[in-house]
Amino acid sequence: MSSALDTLLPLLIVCSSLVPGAAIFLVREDSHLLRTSLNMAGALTKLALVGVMIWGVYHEHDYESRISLAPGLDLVFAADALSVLFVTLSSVLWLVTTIYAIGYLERTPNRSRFFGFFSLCVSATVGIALAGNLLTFVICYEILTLATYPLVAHRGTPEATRGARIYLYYTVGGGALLLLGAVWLQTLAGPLDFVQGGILGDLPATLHGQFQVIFVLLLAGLGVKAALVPLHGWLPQSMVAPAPVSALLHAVAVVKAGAFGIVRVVYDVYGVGLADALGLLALLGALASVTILYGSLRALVQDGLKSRLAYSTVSQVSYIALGTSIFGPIATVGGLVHLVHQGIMKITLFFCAGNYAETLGIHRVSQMDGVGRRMPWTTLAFSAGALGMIGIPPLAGFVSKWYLGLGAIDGGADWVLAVLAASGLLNAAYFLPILYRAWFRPPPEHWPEERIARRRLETRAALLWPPLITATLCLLAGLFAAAPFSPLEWAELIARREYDR
Amino acid sequence: MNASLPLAVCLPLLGALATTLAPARARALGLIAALASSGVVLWLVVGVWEQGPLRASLGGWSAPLGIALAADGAVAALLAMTAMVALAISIHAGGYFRDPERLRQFWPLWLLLWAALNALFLAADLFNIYVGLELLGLSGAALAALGGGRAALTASLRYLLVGLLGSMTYLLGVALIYAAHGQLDLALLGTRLGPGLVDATALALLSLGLALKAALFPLHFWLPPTHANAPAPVSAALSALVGKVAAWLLLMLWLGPFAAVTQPAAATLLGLLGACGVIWGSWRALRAERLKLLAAHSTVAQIGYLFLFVPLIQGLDPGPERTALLGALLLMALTHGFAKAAFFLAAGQVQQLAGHDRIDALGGTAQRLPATTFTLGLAGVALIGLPPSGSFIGKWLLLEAAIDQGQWWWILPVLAGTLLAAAYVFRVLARAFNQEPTPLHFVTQVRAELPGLVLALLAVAGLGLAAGGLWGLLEPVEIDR
Amino acid sequence: MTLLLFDLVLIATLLTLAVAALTSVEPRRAVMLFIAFGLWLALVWARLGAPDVALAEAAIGAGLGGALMLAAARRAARRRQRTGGEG
Amino acid sequence: MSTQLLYGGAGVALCVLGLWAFLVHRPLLRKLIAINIMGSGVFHLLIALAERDGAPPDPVPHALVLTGIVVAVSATALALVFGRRLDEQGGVPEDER
Amino acid sequence: MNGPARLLVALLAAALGGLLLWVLATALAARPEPALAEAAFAALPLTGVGNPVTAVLLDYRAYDTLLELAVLLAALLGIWSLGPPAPAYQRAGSALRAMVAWVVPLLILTGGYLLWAGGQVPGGAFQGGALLGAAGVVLRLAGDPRAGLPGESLQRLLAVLGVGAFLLVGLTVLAFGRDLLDYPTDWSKWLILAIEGAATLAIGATLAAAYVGGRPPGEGR
Repeated sequence: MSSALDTLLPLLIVCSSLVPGAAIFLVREDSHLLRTSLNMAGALTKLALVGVMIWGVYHEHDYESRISLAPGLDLVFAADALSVLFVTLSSVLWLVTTIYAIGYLERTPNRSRFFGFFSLCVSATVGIALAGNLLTFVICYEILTLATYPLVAHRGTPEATRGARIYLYYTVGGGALLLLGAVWLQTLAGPLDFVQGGILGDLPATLHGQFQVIFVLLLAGLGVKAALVPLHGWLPQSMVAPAPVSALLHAVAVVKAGAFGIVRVVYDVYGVGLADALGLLALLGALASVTILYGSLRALVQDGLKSRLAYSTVSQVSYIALGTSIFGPIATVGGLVHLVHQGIMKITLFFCAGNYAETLGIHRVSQMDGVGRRMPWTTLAFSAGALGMIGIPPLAGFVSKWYLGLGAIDGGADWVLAVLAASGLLNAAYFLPILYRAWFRPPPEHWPEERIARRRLETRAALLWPPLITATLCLLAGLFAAAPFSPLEWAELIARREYDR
Repeated sequence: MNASLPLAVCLPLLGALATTLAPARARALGLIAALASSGVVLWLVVGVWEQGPLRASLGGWSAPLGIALAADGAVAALLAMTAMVALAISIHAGGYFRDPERLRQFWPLWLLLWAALNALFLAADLFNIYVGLELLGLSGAALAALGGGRAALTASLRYLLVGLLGSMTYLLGVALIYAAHGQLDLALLGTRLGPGLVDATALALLSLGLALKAALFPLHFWLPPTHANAPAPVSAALSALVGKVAAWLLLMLWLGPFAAVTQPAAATLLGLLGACGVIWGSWRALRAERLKLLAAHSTVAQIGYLFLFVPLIQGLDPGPERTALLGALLLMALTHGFAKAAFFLAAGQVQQLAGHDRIDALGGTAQRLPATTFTLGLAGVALIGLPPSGSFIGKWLLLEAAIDQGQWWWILPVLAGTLLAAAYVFRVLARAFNQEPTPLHFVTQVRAELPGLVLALLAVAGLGLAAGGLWGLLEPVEIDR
Repeated sequence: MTLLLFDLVLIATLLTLAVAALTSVEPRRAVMLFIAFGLWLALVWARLGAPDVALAEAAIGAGLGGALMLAAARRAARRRQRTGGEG
Repeated sequence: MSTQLLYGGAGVALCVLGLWAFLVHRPLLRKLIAINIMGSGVFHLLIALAERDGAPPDPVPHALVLTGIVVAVSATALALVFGRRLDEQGGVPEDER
Repeated sequence: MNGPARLLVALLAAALGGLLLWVLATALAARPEPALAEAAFAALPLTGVGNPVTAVLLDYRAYDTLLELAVLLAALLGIWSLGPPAPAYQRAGSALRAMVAWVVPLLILTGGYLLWAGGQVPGGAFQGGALLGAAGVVLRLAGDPRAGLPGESLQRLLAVLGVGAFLLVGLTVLAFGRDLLDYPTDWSKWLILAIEGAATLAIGATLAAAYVGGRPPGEGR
């Protein structure tokens, strides 16, 4: 492999969606074919490039693109095992979501604008994944905020405007805190390149007090996107966005960016040992546990399907933070693998929710009686996602929870088991009734608003295939968890590199 | 000797003469002059890049008897920004002024203004700055009145009078300096000035005059009505360039020749005024009902940011730390120049299409002009200071220096200003999402929309990602003339 | 001593004219006083050995500037008569 | 007391008088007279500085003042036309400050 | 502005005046010998003119004067952009007209003399130009609405003549590799005179046009 590729590959991966995205803005509103080609070309190119990167990183190849912005400030895109995990997740799910969005937005206005920002959003996510230092992370994190705002506001209805405004209040406020924390930390520790094992461990202990304050600032900034209680308020509000956007927000981009940031800060800036010693892991663990239980409880009482899923996200994403907060490699594996598993499960659920809404006008859980007979494939995919979320083997969610539980025992944090058990029960309590309704209740005379007639397929092909693909991924990730290059294997690779420094 | 320095002043002047003489061909001649002036500035920037700071004496007389022009890296960068913004305004104006008569009046005045801008950036002589300021003030006021309405006339007249007051105050400072030192050349004065009552009073008078023209809080009262009522291309020039040059001169005096005169307390006072400007301007922008008025108030805030740097740079000896901060200061100024010009040009488009610029009633228009709305959005990102704009990096370095030097209180205005800016920018952008029909094409009017879009892109992506080059330009020597 | 006295008289007259011009409410009177001030200033500058500037001040500052202001003062006076207010 | 200080002091006095009048008076014409007198004060100060007790006076301030006079009259002329135009548009230009 | 505020401004202005006087006294007490004056006199032979003020204005600091003429142009363009002039005065009576017939040529002649003499003795372009302008004012007062100025295109030419001559000379010497406005010594006197001549016409025309106070006839609709 040539060295030019080594310094270019991360940048190319970012640009593979950025350039088509910029071009899409200029595409005539009615040139569907050109727009779709640009979208697909970008998504496939990115996937191919990511494939090259996975192979390289597995063989301990170094990839780094570095641009100097100012003295002491470099924009760095680099690849390590952790970034590859996230970058792969987002590239694969982007491809699927793009297909879904093309089908979902058929014959609606303003598609060039939508897909332009959609691509920017993925570029920012990939930038977050590949960020090689805290500055780059902050930059991409803020761009992500900017790129998702138009997507949330896309529909232009008063509710959309309101949801987008609330989203913005939270994220810009959080961004300001993150910025402050990052700048402060940089004045103490110099350029904050992400290094496995952290970079603050060698600094004098007199700074530890400031490190604690900074951690709170950073956590507040990242917690907004990761929807940690009490910073989760925007997430249910932004449900007004079109379904592919919700899928993106909840599974791939925004909440994941927050969770990923927490992982980065704990492992590669502070170092898990120092974070533990300063009591920061305990803080994180407590917050995550509260969020998990709170989110599940709120989900229980939601009738709106998307709101229930939204609160479920609040709860599920904190598993990642929870895994991070337990000192020990096994819990780390559990948290990291959940980053992937939650993504594919939740995106399946949102695709299905979108299908119900788009095909039959179903928006509430109470309207779902018998929907499994009208839309069996969609409901099958939904069931796979929901059961995975509860943690039924052999689906993906089971693997995450298993490792989290093992890690908790290994790390001596037995109380986590109680949280896991309670959360699992709550998950079951809010998902199983849906499945029961969908499969076992009789369908109504009329669906609320049947928009897509039943022909050979239960709905448009572009809407049906994506959830089926991701549901299959849920199953495969669980079944073949031990196969090489599976998410679990990769998470173990990361944990190994993190702890066996 | 580098001919690009005097030519940077002479070519726009020549263009002004040509467009005065042949008003019927004003647009063609004006565009040629604009291109030529930009070309010369490019030559100048290349010269500074390769040889470091340039100095050209005029008339064959060296200082102290003669007048010199000087360009270091900072000046080169500002001149380049001026040229790019001015070129964009020149192209945009052709689409903006529907009345050929107005266009004929616009061109010579506009080129005179451009000449004044270049002259002031290059000036290395205290009295020469006075003449340049007058040229700037008169041509600026005349341009601002081209809107023709009563509000525009009233605002321009006030602008003219305030400008005159500022110049006279400045000139009084010059007289005191001449009384004490018998010199006018800045480089020579730099070696003579020192702490003491006379120099401090003179600096105070010079600063007062310049602060009036730069609209530094609390001397900003005249700016919003003037900028809000002028024709959009003129507002763009006034906000992005005219205020900037006065602020730059003030900062240059403080950090350059008068550095030995300034005390930390005075620098803190200047920073404090900047902080008040940031908060007050942002707050008023948030409350503004009209788009151009919002932009004008935001200019008050953006000028304020520049002065936050003074207390941080003042105590630093020359070295990498100082250069880094100086670059950050410049980056903020440049980004704001591009962004605010873009914002005003876009606001002008909206105003022309909608017939008004009331923010609550913008919705449909914004949706009908995707490129213009996009411009507003990008410029807004730069005004807020979100990445990847240049002002983000500027703010990062500013915050870093504030924490590093233990002057953490400067964090408050920066963060408050950022949040307020986000609020006022998104107050406008939120109107762009509605259910009105959309046009097929992204750009509807190439000549009127594209210049602003390019400027906004420069502010957001160009300066953000390619900011490293700026320090390359600054590297050899910093402000010293 | 006489020279100093001469200087003092020059300056006192100059300042008196300035104060008078600045405090006159009636526009035409104010402009007339301003012109007188300008001419006197030219005289003072001639005393200070600056004949070039004295000439310019008399011709441009007092002369043309005054003429421009007089035209405006005539309009202001007319308006004052119309409205009767301060103008 | 030197000639420079005597005349320079008069210049300062004129300046301050002009400044005061500029700040307190609202009518355009009075403001213009005020700013012109303020300018004359600065010019006067410069002329006084050029005085060199017997030696031929310093020509540089003289030239500066010449430049200043022309600039001042240009600005006055422009401001007066602004005022007239406002007049013609109805109302009193002095109602704004 | 109400009473207390006026008083406050007056007090502040008085305090400022006191401070400035003190500063001035301090500055003058420690004043260095003005180096510029000696340098200006020493270099006088190189300029080809005998009047040191003219030497400063058109040679040492010619660039200032160039910008100053640009200021004059900007003011005129601003005035023109504001619309047509106010109506002229009624035609003067015969006695006044007879006086005008005397005064105007006298003013023009004196202006010309001042320009010519300015090289050696007090006088020069500004003073000469001012007298030309004054002639225009007298003409307008006597009822000529155009103040003796020519038609639009010629007026535009006159307005730019000063800056134009400066730039022509300045850029020509620049093209020959010298500084801007660095006149060759042998030519210095004549180049200065030429620039001054052009500037005189421009100043005169501009001041007269400013007095007219509006765009020349024929422009616009």
